[in-house]
Amino acid sequence: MIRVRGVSKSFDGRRGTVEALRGIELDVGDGEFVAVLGRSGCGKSTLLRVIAGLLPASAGEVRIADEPVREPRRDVAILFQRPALLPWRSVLDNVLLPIQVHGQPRPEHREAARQLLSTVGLDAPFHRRLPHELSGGMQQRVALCRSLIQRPRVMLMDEPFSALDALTREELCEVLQRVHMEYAATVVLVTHSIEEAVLLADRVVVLSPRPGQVRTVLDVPVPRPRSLGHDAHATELARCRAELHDLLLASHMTGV
Amino acid sequence: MIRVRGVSKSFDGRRGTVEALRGIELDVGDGEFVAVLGRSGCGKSTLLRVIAGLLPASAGEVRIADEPVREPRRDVAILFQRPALLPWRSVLDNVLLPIQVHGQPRPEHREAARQLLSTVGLDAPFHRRLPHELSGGMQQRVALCRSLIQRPRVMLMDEPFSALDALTREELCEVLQRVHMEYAATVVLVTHSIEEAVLLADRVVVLSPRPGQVRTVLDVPVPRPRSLGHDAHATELARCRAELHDLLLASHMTGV
Amino acid sequence: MLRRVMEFGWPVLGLAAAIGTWALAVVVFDVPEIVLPSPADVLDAFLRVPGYLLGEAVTTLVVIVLGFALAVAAGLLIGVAIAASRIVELMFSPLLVAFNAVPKVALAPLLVVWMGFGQQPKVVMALLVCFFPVVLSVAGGLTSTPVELVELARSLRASRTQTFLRFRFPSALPQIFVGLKVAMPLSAVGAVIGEFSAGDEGLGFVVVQSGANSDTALAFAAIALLGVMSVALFYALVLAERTLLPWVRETTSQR
Amino acid sequence: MLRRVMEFGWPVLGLAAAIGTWALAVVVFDVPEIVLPSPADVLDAFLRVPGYLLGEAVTTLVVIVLGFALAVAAGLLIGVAIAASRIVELMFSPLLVAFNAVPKVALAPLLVVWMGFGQQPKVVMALLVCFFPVVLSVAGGLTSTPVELVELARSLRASRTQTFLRFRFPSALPQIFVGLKVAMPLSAVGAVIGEFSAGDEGLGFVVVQSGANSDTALAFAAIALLGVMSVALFYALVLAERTLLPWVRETTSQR
Amino acid sequence: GSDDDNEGKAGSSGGSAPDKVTYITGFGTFGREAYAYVAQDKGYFSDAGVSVTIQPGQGSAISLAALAGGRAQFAPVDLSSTIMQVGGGKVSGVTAVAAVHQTTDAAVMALADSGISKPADLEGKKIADPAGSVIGALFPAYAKLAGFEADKVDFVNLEPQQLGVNLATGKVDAVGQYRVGRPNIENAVKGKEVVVLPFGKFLTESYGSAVTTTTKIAEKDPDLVRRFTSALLKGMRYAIDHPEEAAAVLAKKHPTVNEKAAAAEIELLGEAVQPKEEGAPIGTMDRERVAGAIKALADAGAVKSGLTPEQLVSFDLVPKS
Ligand SMILES: Nc1ncnc2c1ncn2[C@@H]1O[C@H](COP(=O)(O)OP(=O)(O)OP(=O)(O)O)[C@@H](O)[C@H]1O
Ligand SMILES: Nc1ncnc2c1ncn2[C@@H]1O[C@H](COP(=O)(O)OP(=O)(O)OP(=O)(O)O)[C@@H](O)[C@H]1O
Ligand SMILES: Cc1ncc(C[n+]2csc(CCO)c2C)c(N)n1
Ligand SMILES: [Mg+2]
Ligand SMILES: [Mg+2]
Repeated sequence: MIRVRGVSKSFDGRRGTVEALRGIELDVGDGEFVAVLGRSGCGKSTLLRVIAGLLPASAGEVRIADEPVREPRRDVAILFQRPALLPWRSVLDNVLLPIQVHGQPRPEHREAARQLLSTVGLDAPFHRRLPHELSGGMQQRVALCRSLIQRPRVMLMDEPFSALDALTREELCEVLQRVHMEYAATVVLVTHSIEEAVLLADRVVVLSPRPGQVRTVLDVPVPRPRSLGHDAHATELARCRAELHDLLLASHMTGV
Repeated sequence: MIRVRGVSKSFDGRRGTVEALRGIELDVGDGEFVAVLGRSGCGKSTLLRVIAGLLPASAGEVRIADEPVREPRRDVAILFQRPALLPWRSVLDNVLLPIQVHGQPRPEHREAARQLLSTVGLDAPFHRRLPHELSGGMQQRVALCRSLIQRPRVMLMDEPFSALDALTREELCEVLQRVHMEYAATVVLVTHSIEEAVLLADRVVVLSPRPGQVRTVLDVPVPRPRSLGHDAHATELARCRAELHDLLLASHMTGV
Repeated sequence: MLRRVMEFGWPVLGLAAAIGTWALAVVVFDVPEIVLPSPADVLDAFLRVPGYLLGEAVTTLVVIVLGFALAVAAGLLIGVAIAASRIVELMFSPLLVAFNAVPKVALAPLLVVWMGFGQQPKVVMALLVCFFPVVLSVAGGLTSTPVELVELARSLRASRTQTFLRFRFPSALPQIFVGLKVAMPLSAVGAVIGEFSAGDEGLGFVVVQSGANSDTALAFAAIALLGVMSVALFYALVLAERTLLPWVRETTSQR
Repeated sequence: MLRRVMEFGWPVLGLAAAIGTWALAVVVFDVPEIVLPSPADVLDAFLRVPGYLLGEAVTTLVVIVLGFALAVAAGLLIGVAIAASRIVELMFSPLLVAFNAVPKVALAPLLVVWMGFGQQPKVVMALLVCFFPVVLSVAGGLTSTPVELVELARSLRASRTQTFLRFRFPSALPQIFVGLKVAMPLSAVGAVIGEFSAGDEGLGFVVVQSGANSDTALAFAAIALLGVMSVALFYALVLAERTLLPWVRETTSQR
Repeated sequence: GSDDDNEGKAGSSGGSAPDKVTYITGFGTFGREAYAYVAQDKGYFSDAGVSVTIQPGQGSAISLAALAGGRAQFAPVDLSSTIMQVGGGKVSGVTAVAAVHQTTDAAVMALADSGISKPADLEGKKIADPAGSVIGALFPAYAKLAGFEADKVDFVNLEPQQLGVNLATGKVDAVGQYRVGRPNIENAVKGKEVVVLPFGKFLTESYGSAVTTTTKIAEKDPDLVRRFTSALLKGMRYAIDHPEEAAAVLAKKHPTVNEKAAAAEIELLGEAVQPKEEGAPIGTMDRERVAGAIKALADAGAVKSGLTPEQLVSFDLVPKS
């Protein structure tokens, strides 16, 4: 589905160049769930944006469904690190935005939006509010709903749960797993949380920082649906977690 | 040091009123470290902003050092949920901002700023960059440095580590503990992470949502410095963690 | 309550202060009426022919409003074109700047020759005088959308029209309103300049006519009427801004 | 490389297109020279007295620049005062709007009487014509600082001055520049209007004199010179904006 | 300013420092205004001990305001205009000290092919004229004497600069113009024949413009007034005698001037400036005629009666033979 070949990316600023990514190779299969894990500033967001077609790679190529990616695609939903809500639109209208951009929202779309919002814990009184009246976590959840309403084939998500409390995060992880399985969506999830990566991903890509390079790819051989409470595969999950912890630490050591 | 008495807060929007906080009572002693834990949207940020004097309470009163709080105080540093960096200032100048607002930065201030930045993992080449050239987590770290450079007596921090990876977060938790102990600073830390609360706080205040009310205050009777790796008090910490988990869950049940 | 009262009280006070200073200056410096009439002279002049002045004011008001409306339309069109295409910007914005630096009075003969002595050349004059701020603010607003919103639009594969309608335009509105507020009084200036140069209607005509007769007081009365109308139109715009863009007041800090 | 070339190529093309259309229109509609001279006529007129025209252009340029500089100073002052105090805003902004709606040509006799025939009344005229956009954009920019930055300022207990200098003003700069860009050509208009009404110098004088002599071609030559100068000044401003505010281009989406 | 013209020419009268005065022309820098520049160029002003700054004028009202406001000391102002403004109570403190035109120079001009050849042809036609102009004010009196109905003429307001263009393009049938403006109009209509209907043919009492100053100067420094007007009128004499040279002087100072048209204007000017009474000097003014001019305007309803010639003219300062 997604094929990243030798992708490098440098930013030329007025104060010199930053090499953010170097020679990234990554294949994500159809319906696969891949987490990208790495330390702050290691190039996770940059990689996601290159895959999304928002940022041109300095070298290398990205292909989705065998087509080279130059611009964002309609079948790909992107969730940004910052919520990026339109300040003049109500919560509901923000969620409906992708529908409106592509056509006229029908009543069933509104229903779906309301449904999604209450799934993420935002009930009716909030639907008509403007983004600035929401807390940080609420805004992030609205952005999540906006990316889900498109029923995309591919989801690229940049730390979607970073502003959420442990419990809400768990709930939303569950929602995300369900969506992933129902839509058979291919997901690339950027995260800084080992927990999250292990809970959600089939494979975890660990980036080492400056320049961002693939350090390891770790398989998480645990059947779905997974949950933290669930104890059946507790040891397996714990092993993955520990391993990732060490990898991150190591990536740090060698990376800088 | 900080005394919160019967604080309530409602927001009057065009789409009706939201009751964000109701009858909050809280005392934070001199040099104490209190964490405020609660689910997304439960009123944590609002409480912090009321304590900071940024938002007037609808009812009740906040006192710091026995003076009623109406406006922010110089001896109180506030770290916002969003980094709020000045886009036209370099990283270093953003960190030096509090110094510049109050006077002329001297070489030792610059040195301190550089020191702080490298403590949080931002080394020299980044000091001269503008905020938009940084990753989300890097921006958050710059904001953290900015709040620490004042050597404040009171620190009010709104999810300072939300955009950071597990390892960086651990490192910065350590930095924060050190600062807390060195400066004998009083800290109120808003967080959505049970982990963080348990690791850092003397007491954890759990808010239940809508309206935000104090559900419980939990003591964490573990000596400092604490760390996650450390196993001496592992069971104690685990107990606290579990208890908080249940409390959050319960707060949710009754709260909505 | 008191706040409400003062919302009206302060402007009245300001007006009173201005008129007071003016009256005082006339007395203290012993200014001849032909140079600067006193407020009382101006009031007298107004009361001499109130009906006539109000009638001409209405004539001018129509021109101001029509000219402004056309300027907004033209300004949006050109502003959007400039914002949409770098080539259009490179090709035409220097011409626009140059054109805007031309004192429109110098173009009055052309307008009259083309359009005669009726309302039309005045409306066109109002349009010409005031469309540039609209162009600049539209183009400026449309080309300074926060990157994150434009990235969102791109990520949704929004068409150019969609990006414009749903992202760039709403986020440009606060800036566009600043342009409209600059343009509004300029439209009044344009209308009056148009009336200066030809025709025998409107406050502009009253101003030249009475000026040539050294009836400075009457000219001032006409100018004062013009000012009153412009203030009313300006605050109508401010009101529209507040009603249409509630989020702006709440995500920015007024004071 | 090609890009660089086209940055100059497109404007030249635009100019050529404009002049071509003009020349064609004159021929096709058989417009008499006195109504609209052809580009060739205008060039002829310029070549008749090039030294004189350039000399007068310099005179006018000085007035434009002085008037603009004063307008920026005055606009900043008044804009800051309005942004700083709701009372000042309520008291004086209606007066400002009203004053701005007064066609400054109507004030020309007054200016002459107060300030004589020298450079001063022209500079004042340029100032009067162009300060309002500066005021509005300064006041608008200063009162629309993102809340988060103002909260940061409050949390640091920044004084009013500090809040202004370090938070509000830098974040208002992009908007202020839009105001300056609107004001720049207006300053040219003001300078020329000032020269229209008194004195015997400057491009404005050339325009009236040649207009009165039915020498429309010469008037157009003077106007063209004025346009050229304004374009140069305008792009100087654009350049200043780019150099001073690099972050703006990078946090907003141009196109 | 044009102060630099005075440099190097010390005042000669009495050896004291020259009096500095500002002079405003009637309107712009047309050929008809050349005489002041000639007086300047020939050194007549400095010979008279006056240092003069010449400023192009913008019409009667602004000249009167500049005099009243002390920004100018001398200006030729249409006497009819002064009569109306002073009579209307708008202006005071000004006084005429010498005539420029002995007969009003006001006129109406039309194209020959418009079918207008005599005053009565104006009925039913459209005349363009600047708002508040002297020509418009005198028109009813002129119509009465010329024997047609002023009410049947359609006047439209048009800026002075636009008169020629609009006549040339046929937007209007006729324009209000000063008689000396004929070359200018001919220039504008490019070769077509122009018909001139001068008001002076019927309004024989009315003067044209007159050198005007403030009563304060006239009372406090009559000597200055005499020195100034005689130098100015000396310039006038010279200009009328040497139209080409005068036009060249003007064009040297103001390159925008059309030298040919200017010379032609000066030729036409001579006729209006020449006193009707045998032997009277240029600039002379007669009490009876001023009274007649006032009456003509009062009859036309342009001014209340009751104005005396002394309120308008300082006869003791008027040039006498
Ligand atoms: N400016 C505002 N106007 C209206 N309602 C507001 C405003 N700010 C906050 N609220 C409401 O107050 C409640 C509490 O918000 P607050 O930001 O304090 O939550 P929080 O606990 O910090 O959440 P999070 O963890 O998501 O940041 C929310 O329901 C929110 O919608
Ligand atoms: N627009 C830009 N200009 C210059 N440098 C940039 C830009 N965007 C990112 N960078 C640099 O690229 C590197 C990677 O940034 P990126 O945002 O991809 O990190 P990240 O892994 O997403 O970090 P975080 O977890 O903190 O969000 C950083 O060093 C950053 O400074
Ligand atoms: C082109 C041209 N412009 C102005 C005047 C002078 N002028 C000023 S007011 C007025 C009308 C009568 O008061 C006239 C004619 C002129 N003669 N020719
Ligand atoms: Mg990132
Ligand atoms: Mg919060």
